[in-house]
Amino acid sequence: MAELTYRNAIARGIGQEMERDERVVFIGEDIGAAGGVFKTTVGLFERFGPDRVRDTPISEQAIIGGIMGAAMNGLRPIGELMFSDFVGVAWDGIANQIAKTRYMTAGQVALPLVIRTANGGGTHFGGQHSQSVENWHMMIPGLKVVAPATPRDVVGLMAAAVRDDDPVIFLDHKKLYALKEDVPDGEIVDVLGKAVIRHPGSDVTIVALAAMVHVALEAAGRLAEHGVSAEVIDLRTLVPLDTATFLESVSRTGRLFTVEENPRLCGWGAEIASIAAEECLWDLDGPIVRITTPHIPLPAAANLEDLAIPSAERVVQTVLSQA
Amino acid sequence: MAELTYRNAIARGIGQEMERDERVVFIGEDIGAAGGVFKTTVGLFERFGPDRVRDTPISEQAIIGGIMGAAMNGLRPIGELMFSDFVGVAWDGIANQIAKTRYMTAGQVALPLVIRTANGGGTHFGGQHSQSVENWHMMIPGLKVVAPATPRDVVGLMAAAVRDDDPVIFLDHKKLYALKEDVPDGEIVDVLGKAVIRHPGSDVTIVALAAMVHVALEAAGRLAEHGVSAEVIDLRTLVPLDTATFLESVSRTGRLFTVEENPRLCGWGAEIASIAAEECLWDLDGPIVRITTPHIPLPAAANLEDLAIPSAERVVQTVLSQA
Amino acid sequence: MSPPNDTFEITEATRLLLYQSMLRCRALEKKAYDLFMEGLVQGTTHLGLGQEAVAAGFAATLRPDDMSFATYRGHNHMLLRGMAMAPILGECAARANGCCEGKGGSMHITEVAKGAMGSYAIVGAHLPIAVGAAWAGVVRGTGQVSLCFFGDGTTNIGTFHEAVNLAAIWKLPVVFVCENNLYMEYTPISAVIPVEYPAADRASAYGLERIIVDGNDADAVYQTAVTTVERARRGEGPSLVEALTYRHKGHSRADPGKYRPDEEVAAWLERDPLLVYRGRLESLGFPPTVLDEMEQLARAEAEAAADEVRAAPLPDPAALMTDVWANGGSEWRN
Amino acid sequence: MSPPNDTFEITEATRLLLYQSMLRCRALEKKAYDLFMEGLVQGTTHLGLGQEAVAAGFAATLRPDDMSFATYRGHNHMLLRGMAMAPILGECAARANGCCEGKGGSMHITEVAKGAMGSYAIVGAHLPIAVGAAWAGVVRGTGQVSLCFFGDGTTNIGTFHEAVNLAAIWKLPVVFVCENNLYMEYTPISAVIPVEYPAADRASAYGLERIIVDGNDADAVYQTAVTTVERARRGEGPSLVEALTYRHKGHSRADPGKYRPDEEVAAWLERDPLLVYRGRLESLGFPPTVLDEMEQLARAEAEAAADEVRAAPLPDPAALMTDVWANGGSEWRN
Ligand SMILES: Cc1ncc(C[n+]2csc(CCOP(=O)(O)OP(=O)(O)O)c2C)c(N)n1
Ligand SMILES: Cc1ncc(C[n+]2csc(CCOP(=O)(O)OP(=O)(O)O)c2C)c(N)n1
Ligand SMILES: [Mg+2]
Ligand SMILES: [Mg+2]
Repeated sequence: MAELTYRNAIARGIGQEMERDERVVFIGEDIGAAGGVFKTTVGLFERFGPDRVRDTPISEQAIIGGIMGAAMNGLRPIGELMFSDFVGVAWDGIANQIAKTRYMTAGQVALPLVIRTANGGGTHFGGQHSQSVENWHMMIPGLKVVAPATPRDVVGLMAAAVRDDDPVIFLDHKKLYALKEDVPDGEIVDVLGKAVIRHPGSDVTIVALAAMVHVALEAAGRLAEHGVSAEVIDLRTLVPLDTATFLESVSRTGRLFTVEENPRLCGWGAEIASIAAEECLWDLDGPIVRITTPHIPLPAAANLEDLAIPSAERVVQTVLSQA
Repeated sequence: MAELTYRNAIARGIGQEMERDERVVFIGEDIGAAGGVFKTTVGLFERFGPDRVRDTPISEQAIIGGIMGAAMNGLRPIGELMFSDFVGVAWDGIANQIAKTRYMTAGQVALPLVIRTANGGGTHFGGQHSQSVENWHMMIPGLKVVAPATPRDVVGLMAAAVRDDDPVIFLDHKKLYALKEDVPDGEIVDVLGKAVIRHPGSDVTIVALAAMVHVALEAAGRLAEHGVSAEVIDLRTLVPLDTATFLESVSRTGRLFTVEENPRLCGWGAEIASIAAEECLWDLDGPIVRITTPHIPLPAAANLEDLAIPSAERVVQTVLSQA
Repeated sequence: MSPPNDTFEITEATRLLLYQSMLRCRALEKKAYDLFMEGLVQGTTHLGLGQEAVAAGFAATLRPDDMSFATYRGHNHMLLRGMAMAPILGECAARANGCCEGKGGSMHITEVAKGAMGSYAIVGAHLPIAVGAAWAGVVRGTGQVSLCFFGDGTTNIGTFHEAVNLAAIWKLPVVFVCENNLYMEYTPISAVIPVEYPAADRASAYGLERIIVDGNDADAVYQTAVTTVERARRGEGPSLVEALTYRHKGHSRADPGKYRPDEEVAAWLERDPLLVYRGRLESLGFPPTVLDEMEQLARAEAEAAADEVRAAPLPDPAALMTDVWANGGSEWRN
Repeated sequence: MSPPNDTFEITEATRLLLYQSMLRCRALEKKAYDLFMEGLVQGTTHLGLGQEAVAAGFAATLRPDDMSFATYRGHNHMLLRGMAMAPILGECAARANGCCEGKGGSMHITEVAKGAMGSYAIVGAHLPIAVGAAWAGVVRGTGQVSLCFFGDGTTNIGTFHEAVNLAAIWKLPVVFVCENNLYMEYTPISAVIPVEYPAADRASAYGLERIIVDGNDADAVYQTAVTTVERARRGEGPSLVEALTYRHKGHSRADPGKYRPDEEVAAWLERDPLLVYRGRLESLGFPPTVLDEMEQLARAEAEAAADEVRAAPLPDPAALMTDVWANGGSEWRN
């Protein structure tokens, strides 16, 4: 057991899997000698060498197409896109090729690959380097979507992603890179599709993901001071989606809130809300409320960005206003 | 007043606007001399010439970037992507550049442009030529999204899209090309953001879009035979979204169903459901039910595709099972 | 145009193989055409009639574990990797006997076990995929070569540039084959490129040799294929080949091809690769009766396959919800 | 490298303008650097220190209605279109006085009214945009030229290929300027291209001339700029220019640039475009006192701008919800 940052957990998770299985390879821009522009991949190049850890040109379509082809021919590649906003440049490869090919070939083509990318805002990089794009992927049948909230989960979910025989989008959150926690030594392997209750509660259910888990936890702490007992659920993966955990929670609390970093329309929060509105409507004691970034691009200015992304204060006020 | 097909309405709508405003230009693959691969743009090249109606190489990123640049320099361009699935190839241009640039430049950059594309399934073209991608765009702040259900609306909403000073995604539906109706002569201009009640009813509200409007209408007819009075709302545009019309309807009927061609997760149906679950929960007499394509890529085989996309029969059975 | 490489002789057996391959392609696609006419094909289809020499010449050089990637116009390439005709025609007709059980459709003919790594419906998408597959072969030390076929129009899309560049810098065993049939869908390629040869005139941008071959001459294609495939196999990196050819029909089922001048079509029909090759074989002394018999066999093979398709059931409705995931299913929730 | 075009003389006034332009760029970006050090810049920033000659040489040839498109490393290009320093530094610091009111940030310096058509943060995105803007100029008959600046690494992304091709076939008035500073972020360009010159060695793929210029020599850049911009203005189509240069600092704020050999850095610092040009001006007899004074003025301008930024308020919180739409607002529902 030693303290590990979320940032270092990324290299640890990838390293754990590359050590175990020589079919695991890793490509991307500046991931090798440079150790990644966020220093999330430091040491991998030295450990596994240029055949397995490889810098690419600035050619995102080739990275994504490349890992797809590599997965078709016996490897289990991980491809990095430096910022998650850049999935836009390679979206055909992700949404039309990788996601659909197994189905369209009636199961002939296996694509055990991981697309890893730095997601999320709060770092004042402006509208094209700060997006949360987990919804873009959740919307596409054939993709699994993972977004860890803690260093330990980074390692365990990375292992699960690499071992999964389907394409997995692994979204680590830039804002969390400096987050530390004690993480057990040795191999850590999770399963995809298991949410966890990070904070038990009985009055309201708050469902969150990635950086928003910490916002929700802070809010839960403050809500307790107001006499509201909030249960905080960390979804951890969007596909597969652990509906049982939040439905069960809502059936106990009667109130559902989602805290989502994404712009408002058509997000995972809407999906959760819709599932609840169909499947546990009679358990609800009040409206389902989504707390999201407004439906705007993210501004660069720190004060504006802070206003845009849901804060603990906003969660607290929203929950209290509904009480 | 003369009969007009949905297919011909596209050229009529574009022609109406090009006639009126010489800043309107139109580019895309095979749209010129060939009149479009679906014959939706026949005659425009002859009428407006190669300066204003222009065939491009197979370079979707250049088409999308090109219309953005043209809009920045005084034109009001329409860019065609042959099939809506191909937005994936140009997604950075659409989602990161076109959608965000006005905001990121604090309003300096005006982008009065239209992206027109053949959307939707039911034509047995397989998973990469049949998608409904309106949700992909609804999710992105800064884009307006239009999806007409009738020939008249094609003309009127095309005019509204071209005249709008914001980027508009105009999704005409391949399955409707042969649909005919009597359409008034002369200029037709609609406004964006107005839903219409296509069939009034009092027991349940069914919200639909584009091809699904016709499915919903057929279902409403059959439901009437079962004694269920269904109100069918055609959203017409997703952004801006006419929430007032469906919320008012639900407040009367107490039941909300959405009929959506898209794969299940995070669609406009989820957005509608979430808005209702937050804003008119107490009006609901039962769960909100989304009827969608399952969360799968679309299969090519006609019998499978027909099973996948919501049918009138499925709508009828779903509504009856909830009654 | 580079003269056919005549540093080696083409054997009789190879010649017969090339001819047989072309005959089989021709028979297959004519039968696909017949099946539309019978109303059995509901979606679209893109035929390579007239382009058979390219498919035949390259296929003849491949090892079973080599990997071929093609476009929607990929029936011939996939067939010649060893696929049977019935699963190809069955997929065009989206029947249960199709190679993708009817879920892919005519644009996605695939049989991975045979190295028929798929037909891709979005222009340019498969170029980087072919590159990645080649890279995996290098990492795994398999000696495989990746073959990537695409059209003239594809040279203008971004993935072309990214993929060829990546293959070049990583010296990967990929042979990129541009089948220049002079047209995209309806628009002539000459209207949208600033050079004469869409692929060959761009080769130098990737440090590659300029290679143009008569794509209607199976021998010329074969010789180019041997050279470039061997080069790839030796680890000397990719090649970009431009094969000049012509499609006899319109772009797809919906297109009668009226935008092409009659004389142009007539001139190319005279250079039909099957006619050209038949003439060559006869002048080399191959007996016409043998050649006729080969043609009969190809037709019979196609007819038998068509019968299988006609008899094949529609896909099982249960197939709708299978094979999204590796576990065989499509569940996204617990 | 092409020799500087000496078919025309560079006037004294132009020489002073070029030097002044470079001094102002240098002063601006040093000040941007200072502002980080003071903690006023919260996001990232990418400086063009060392690359000023490219910006100066091209800007000196433009008409007010010409349009310049640059990358995140675009402060210099935008400044020299006539932007004031304070809105640039203000945007780097995301203050209310920024040219985008703090909503864009350092990577998006823009002032459309001045032809400073923007700085683009996603590699390659602006190339087709610049092409489209040029096309609109042609349709409208304005005679405008579109200038598009980007880095060596950008030549490997798909939009480069699509955009240059489109400009070439439509003979559009675009000058593509690749500032080859030898590195992408951390990786040297030589590691990821199969040719020597990432842009110039690809020009022929678009039927364009191979143009390489010493990007640290403002005169050479200016002469190339005059030639290529005039060519565009005459309707003779685009050019693709490769300017060889070097960034003095790391890629961005976070990068100390340690991956570059010390000797390489030292050699390029000796060829600092400002040193080179100062030397030339002195040898041509321009009095050092005048040159010193120009330098003082540039520094004073930057210092005054920095003071404005230090005094500027944060963006008004209300700005969060404005300017998504042309109506000034952000409502997506009725
Ligand atoms: C990205 C993309 N854009 C457009 C299309 C539509 N389309 C299909 S085939 C085709 C023409 C392709 O021409 P070429 O590459 O020459 O191949 P050919 O069909 O002649 O074999 C076009 C434009 C597509 N499938 N994908
Ligand atoms: C599509 C995309 N991929 C990657 C990046 C991250 N990135 C920003 S700048 C840069 C290097 C660009 O190198 P070059 O084109 O040489 O320009 P320079 O920074 O040297 O001026 C990279 C990889 C990006 N912004 N966009
Ligand atoms: Mg072609
Ligand atoms: Mg560079």
